[in-house]
Amino acid sequence: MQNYSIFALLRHALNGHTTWAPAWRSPPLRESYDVIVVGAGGHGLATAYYLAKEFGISDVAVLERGWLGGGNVARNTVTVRSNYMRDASIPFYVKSVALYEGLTDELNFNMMHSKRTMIDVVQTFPKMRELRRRQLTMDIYGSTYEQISTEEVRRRIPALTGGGPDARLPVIGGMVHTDAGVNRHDAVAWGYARGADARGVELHQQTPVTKLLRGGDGAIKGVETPRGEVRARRVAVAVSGHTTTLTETVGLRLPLRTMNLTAFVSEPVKPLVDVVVNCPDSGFYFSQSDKGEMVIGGAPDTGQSFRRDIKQHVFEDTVTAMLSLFPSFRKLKLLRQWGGHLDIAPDASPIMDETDVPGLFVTAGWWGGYKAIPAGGLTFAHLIAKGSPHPLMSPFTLNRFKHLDYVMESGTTTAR
Amino acid sequence: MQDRRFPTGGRIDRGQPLAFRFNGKEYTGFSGDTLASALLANNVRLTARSFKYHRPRGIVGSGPEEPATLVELDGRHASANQAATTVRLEDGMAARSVNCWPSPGLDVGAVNQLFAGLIPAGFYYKTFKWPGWHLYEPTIRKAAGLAGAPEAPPLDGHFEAVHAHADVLVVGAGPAGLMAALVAGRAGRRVFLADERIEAGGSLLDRRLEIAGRPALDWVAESVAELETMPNVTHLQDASAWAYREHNCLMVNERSLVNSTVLERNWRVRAGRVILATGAIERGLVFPQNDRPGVMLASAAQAYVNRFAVKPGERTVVFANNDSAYGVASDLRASGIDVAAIVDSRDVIPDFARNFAGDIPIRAGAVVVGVRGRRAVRGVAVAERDGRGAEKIDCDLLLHSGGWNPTVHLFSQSRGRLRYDDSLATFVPDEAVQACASVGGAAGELSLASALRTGAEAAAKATGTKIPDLPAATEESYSIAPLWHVDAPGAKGKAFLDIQNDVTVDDVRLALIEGYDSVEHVKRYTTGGMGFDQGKTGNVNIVGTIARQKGVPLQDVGTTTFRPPYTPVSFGAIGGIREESVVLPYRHTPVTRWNLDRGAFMYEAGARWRRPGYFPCGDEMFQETVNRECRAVRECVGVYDGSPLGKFELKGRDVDRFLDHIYTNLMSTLKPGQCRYGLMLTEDGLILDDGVAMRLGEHRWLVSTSTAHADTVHGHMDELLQTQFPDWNVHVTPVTSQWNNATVCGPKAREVVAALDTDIDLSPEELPFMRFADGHVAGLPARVVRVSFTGELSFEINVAPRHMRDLWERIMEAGEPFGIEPVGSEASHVLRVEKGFLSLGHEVDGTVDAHDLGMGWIMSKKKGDYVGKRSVELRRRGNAIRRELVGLLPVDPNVQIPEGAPLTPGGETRPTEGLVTACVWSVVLDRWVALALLENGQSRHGETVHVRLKNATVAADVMAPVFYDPEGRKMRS
Amino acid sequence: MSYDASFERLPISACFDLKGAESALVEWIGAEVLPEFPAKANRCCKADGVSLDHVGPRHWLLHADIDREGELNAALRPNEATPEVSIVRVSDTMTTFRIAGIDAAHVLAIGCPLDLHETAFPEDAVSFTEFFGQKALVRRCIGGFDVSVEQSFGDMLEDYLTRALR
Amino acid sequence: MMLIPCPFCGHRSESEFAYGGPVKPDRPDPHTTSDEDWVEYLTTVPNPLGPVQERWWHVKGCGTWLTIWRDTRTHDIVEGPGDAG
Repeated sequence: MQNYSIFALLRHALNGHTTWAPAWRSPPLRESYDVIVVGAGGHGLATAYYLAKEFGISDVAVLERGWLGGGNVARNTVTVRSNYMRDASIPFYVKSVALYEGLTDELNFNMMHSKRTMIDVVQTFPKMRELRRRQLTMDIYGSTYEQISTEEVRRRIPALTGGGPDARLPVIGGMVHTDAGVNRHDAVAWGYARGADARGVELHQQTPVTKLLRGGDGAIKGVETPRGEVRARRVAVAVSGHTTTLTETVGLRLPLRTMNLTAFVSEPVKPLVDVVVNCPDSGFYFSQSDKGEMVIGGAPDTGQSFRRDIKQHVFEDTVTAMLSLFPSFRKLKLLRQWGGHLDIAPDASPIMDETDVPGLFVTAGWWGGYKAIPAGGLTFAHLIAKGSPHPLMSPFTLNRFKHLDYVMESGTTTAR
Repeated sequence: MQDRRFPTGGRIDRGQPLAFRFNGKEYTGFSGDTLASALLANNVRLTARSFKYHRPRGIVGSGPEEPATLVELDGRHASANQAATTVRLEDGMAARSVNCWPSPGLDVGAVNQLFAGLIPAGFYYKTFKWPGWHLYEPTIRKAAGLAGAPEAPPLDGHFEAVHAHADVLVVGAGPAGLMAALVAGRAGRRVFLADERIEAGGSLLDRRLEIAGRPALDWVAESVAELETMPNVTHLQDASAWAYREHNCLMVNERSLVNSTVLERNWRVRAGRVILATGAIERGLVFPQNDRPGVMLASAAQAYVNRFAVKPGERTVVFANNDSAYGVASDLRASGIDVAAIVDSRDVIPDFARNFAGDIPIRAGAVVVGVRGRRAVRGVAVAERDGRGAEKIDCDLLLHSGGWNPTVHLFSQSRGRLRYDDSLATFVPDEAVQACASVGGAAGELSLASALRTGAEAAAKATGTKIPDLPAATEESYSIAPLWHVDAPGAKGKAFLDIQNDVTVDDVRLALIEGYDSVEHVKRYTTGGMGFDQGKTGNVNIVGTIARQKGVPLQDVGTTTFRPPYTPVSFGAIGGIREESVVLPYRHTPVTRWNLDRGAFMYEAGARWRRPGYFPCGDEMFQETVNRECRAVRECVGVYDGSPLGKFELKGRDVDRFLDHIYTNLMSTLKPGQCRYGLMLTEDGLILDDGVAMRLGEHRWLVSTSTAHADTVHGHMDELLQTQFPDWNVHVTPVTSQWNNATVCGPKAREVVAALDTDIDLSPEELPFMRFADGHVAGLPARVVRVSFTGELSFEINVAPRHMRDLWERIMEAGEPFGIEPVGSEASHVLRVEKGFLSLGHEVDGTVDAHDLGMGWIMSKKKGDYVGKRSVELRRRGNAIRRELVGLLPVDPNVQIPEGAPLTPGGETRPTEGLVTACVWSVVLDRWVALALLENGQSRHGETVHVRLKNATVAADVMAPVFYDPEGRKMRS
Repeated sequence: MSYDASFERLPISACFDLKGAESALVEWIGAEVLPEFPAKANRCCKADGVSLDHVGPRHWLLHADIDREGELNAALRPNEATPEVSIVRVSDTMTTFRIAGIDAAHVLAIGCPLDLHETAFPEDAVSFTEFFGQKALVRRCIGGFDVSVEQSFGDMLEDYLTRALR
Repeated sequence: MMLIPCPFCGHRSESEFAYGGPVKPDRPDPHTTSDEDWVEYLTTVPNPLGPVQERWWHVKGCGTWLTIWRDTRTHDIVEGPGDAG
């Protein structure tokens, strides 16, 4: 793998950067592999990388319908954090954050990981109670969460001039999550792709999987693509949003619905906010990218959707909530908006398991799966390699639905 | 001194001079100017610095496509980035170039140019890794970003968002759009016409064309006047359609409204049919130093000359690969600008074009291989495409035209597919998928005659009328031979594809070399097309360059996705009037005013109700206040406003079986006058709500719900009745706001209610616990209900809201001698915790069921089926360990446990075995008491468990979850 | 103020919620008490100060001045009504704002997604829709519109209208 | 913002409605159905890349619970409650 460094840049500058090696090869598609990973998004690429690196399985083909890194990894709000509520979830995300922090060195690719902390701006007492619950449970697993006063919140987020004592929902304090950060989403996809490729994994773009194939024994035997049939005894599906579309080709139904989650960015402006700002009571969050854009996320559209747009009324709710706390943003301009598909389980927690079809593995139901990419890839690779769930993901198998033992991160009966 | 302004002509008003500042210097322009035209009139050539290399830049375009000159406005017009070409000049305006310091003339950031070789596309992925990104990030952040962020909301005026409905929405008031609006308007349809420019006319404003043998602008004026007379037509200028949503809903952002306090208005237009007459945008040519100040789009120069009477240069060279530039050349020459040469990359030039050129020397088959002058164009180097016949031509203005791109943004947002058209060498709309039609330039119909024709045809089709006779228009023809970038021998130096983000042909080459070879990869790796202008002039050249490098057709490369907005729109306009207090709904009861007067601390308490948390007296601390309110209820009497509780009247033959189906316990056995506490589950066995049902009559019931879940329960009941039991005879009527109530509770409650004088017998015999009676209280028609959420003797007095404030004040009067206190949510919380009463917000968190809460008795065994029964049984057959509700007594009675604190074995750093759901100071027990969910808690009474805090553990004894009057004598008294 | 429109909060009026089959209601109440039933959805019929709004399937609202409440209550006998029909006094549940003036329609459009153009929403039209995010009953009045929202949202709506008209 | 066809009110803005979720098969008899089928009924809904049958509640309008077929790729309503027959 070609080393990336300032010296490499200097060297290549001499000949006008015309001799850089490709970040990944484009080998011919073979007829069979040990493992097929469907989907070259963040989770698929990370899974392939860890299969090769941690488990020595490099006879792997990653099949991508479009261009690699074009899944949700290309269209999310890049927030990495571990402030979850339940024992089942926290350690997994703690692990994921840790892996993210080492990723630039591990992959020799600058993720621009910026551990800039997240501040929750709290506006109701029930929310403050819930966050305190998280805080004390997170502490058991070494994830940091500190309560701060309203004054401190405003000191650290000067642009937060709304939410005063007379506001509809006054700011009553905040929580600081110092482990949180943001990074460059394309770099995550390209870094894992380059790393996997260097370890022998084959990346095949423009290779949509149209059908999963079962053998006579009922076990998985491969996939069908317009470029021909590709065989493997282990097929791992990491296609957020389209999981059921694929599994239904082998008659397998999963408890998943596909939703459209939207995000938007403002015009680029000079640095104004240097933390990730999350306002759970108002229903939005944002951070300022290194380019200067405010990267803003809000609520998902209602209803199942494979359409990557935004619902105007949902969008307006997010915007007005933001303006109520950040009134100076009224003159700030919307530059671009988009959506992404995610599939969500009845309890809004992820599903990672080998299915009833032997050899067919799924990782799905990731709500905010970007932060889960490294640990998600590592644990999925573990499942594929060992055939048994990684301890960090054992609460999230399909088994839990047999007795309706939901893992409710949302923490309420009605938020579904 | 506007020394570049022609003495006559143009669409500006020389009678209205406007003074403005740019980068600290004073200038004047005229009404009708944009900031860009005024700057050019004042011969300001160097107006900006580029994003990455900080190269000197000038004005390139004349509209929203402007890639180079972004400004920041100060003072009254304060806003962040704006393209100078879209800023309508106003008197006293102050503008600054973005992203350069101290000025575009002397810009410190320009040092980047020295390292240009080191920082190709994606360089940051390869470096800044050691020792850590955090060392470099702050500097890079400062360098990035463009304008400064607005520091305050606009002082005067406000924003507005509004709904609109139209039979036909026409976007764009150029020739095609005006013609479409006329046809649809004359047909009597409701027409909504929106155009992004300050005045109507579109490209006609920039050019010298004729309609019906007269100047085209006469026709524009007449058309606008006619539309003016039509009451069924709404015509907006300076209004951009920025989003095309599903079901023909478009967003239109209206700016600079006259004599209104509204700064900007966002129209949500729902249209029967949409006609997209958004015109076309000229793309540049890609050649070395094509970013120098004085290198300008041909169409822009034409606009400055004709529309603004501005002379963009003295001596110009025109570089083109298509015919349209010839008309520009002839206009410029007619204005006395010396056109040194037309350099056309095509070998064969159509006569149509040649006629325009007249005696202007034409170099066919030639290209511009370089530009002289760093801060202003001083000349160009020209050569044949194969590099032969090189010559230098002096000039101070280089115009270029790479062809025309239909403005397909909205069409593409509507999900319409694009098709690459070889004859036009660009992407044009293919089949429409929503009820819309593209006309004129937006459809690739680049001649005036075809614009008028297609506009009329689309409108006629939309309105089912016949196409009118069309006026004759200037003859035009258009042909082009694509030239994606100049690579003639001798062409050296940076050739820009995206001028704003400093993306060059070499950057795209590098991306492809490294394997980033899909159009999306190239965009992301080079950031091409990701600037403020979203690549309006450059994107197709990028696609062309990729196609050329990879040797595939442009159709196969495709475009990146067009996303809203078409042009940036301020968040304020999107939000409209929703701000501050009204950003979220809020609800009041007739007592809210009284609470506020009494100095109550109010907060959101579910379902948008603003409720009193507590009623501080004097300089009491919070806990003192709550204790006082609790003591009142436990020792004498208190009253609270229970109005927000959800209430529904159910009527019909099948109400009994319906209630038995939605409640876990048996309701149908109730007699009129009785009420019963009940629990509702979701079908998957989770707790949905709890409340009280009363039988008013044989077929009439009143069902009350928790405040927070009133709407949820309403939906739940309606859905079951309309979808599962359509033939059941049950009518549901929400009466939450027909019945308010004041609940008098405490040992002295009966005396207080009696003192109000009532015709209802309050004796425990006549009106025992869980009964109600209708009658009068304090002379007001009322229903008195014996329920208790505090564990004390309680009378819930229900009246119509019109009487509520009256009742409340009478209660406070009558209660005064008994020491009555108004009770807020905080005290109510304490009182219910002391009794171990369920609070959905605390004890129910999506996993517990009634058995866990020690309420197994409420899960009827008599009933074969009810919502959630099967799921609860199924879940309990699983082997998951249950977390059950228990009471906790901190071993040290004076230690408070934070609500939500985890219980771990021995308080060690281990997975939790439960959590504290509530912890309150009990005035009756004079200690802290808590409720908790604990693994197998019901069998662990008497055990000591440990709460794990960050730096401490709290030992607590486990007991049954009731601390006060376990037999419930008091509330039954 | 940028709009030629004003609003006022009207005193409460008598209102009864009627549900069930039209025939059953007529049978119970007696034709003489009620105006005739509107033939179409979201239309109303008026007769001597009483208006009957067809606001939902097998669902009507009966309106009159508040001083008629007792008399109507006596005629409708909600509590004794046959099981097939539901009659509930709901006079207090909604609070009504009268928005009048040349720009009244525009002010409505700020908060209401419904097409209120006379071709789409004629003189006798009445409908539940959305106003500033809340469920609202909209009808025409002289020179403008009457908008009724759930009573507890009254103060909020006043807040909104004040902003809309500033 | 979609335009949803309400059988009583006609086409109305999506913001007047509350989403009611995809239409499930009829509720199985809890006494006779197997655990597996019961769980499937509760947790697993059709999730097609294309038309899905779903319910909307006209909560801010006439209160009707209606059923439509909506294409999840486009939001086009391919079959309204009226056409359902």
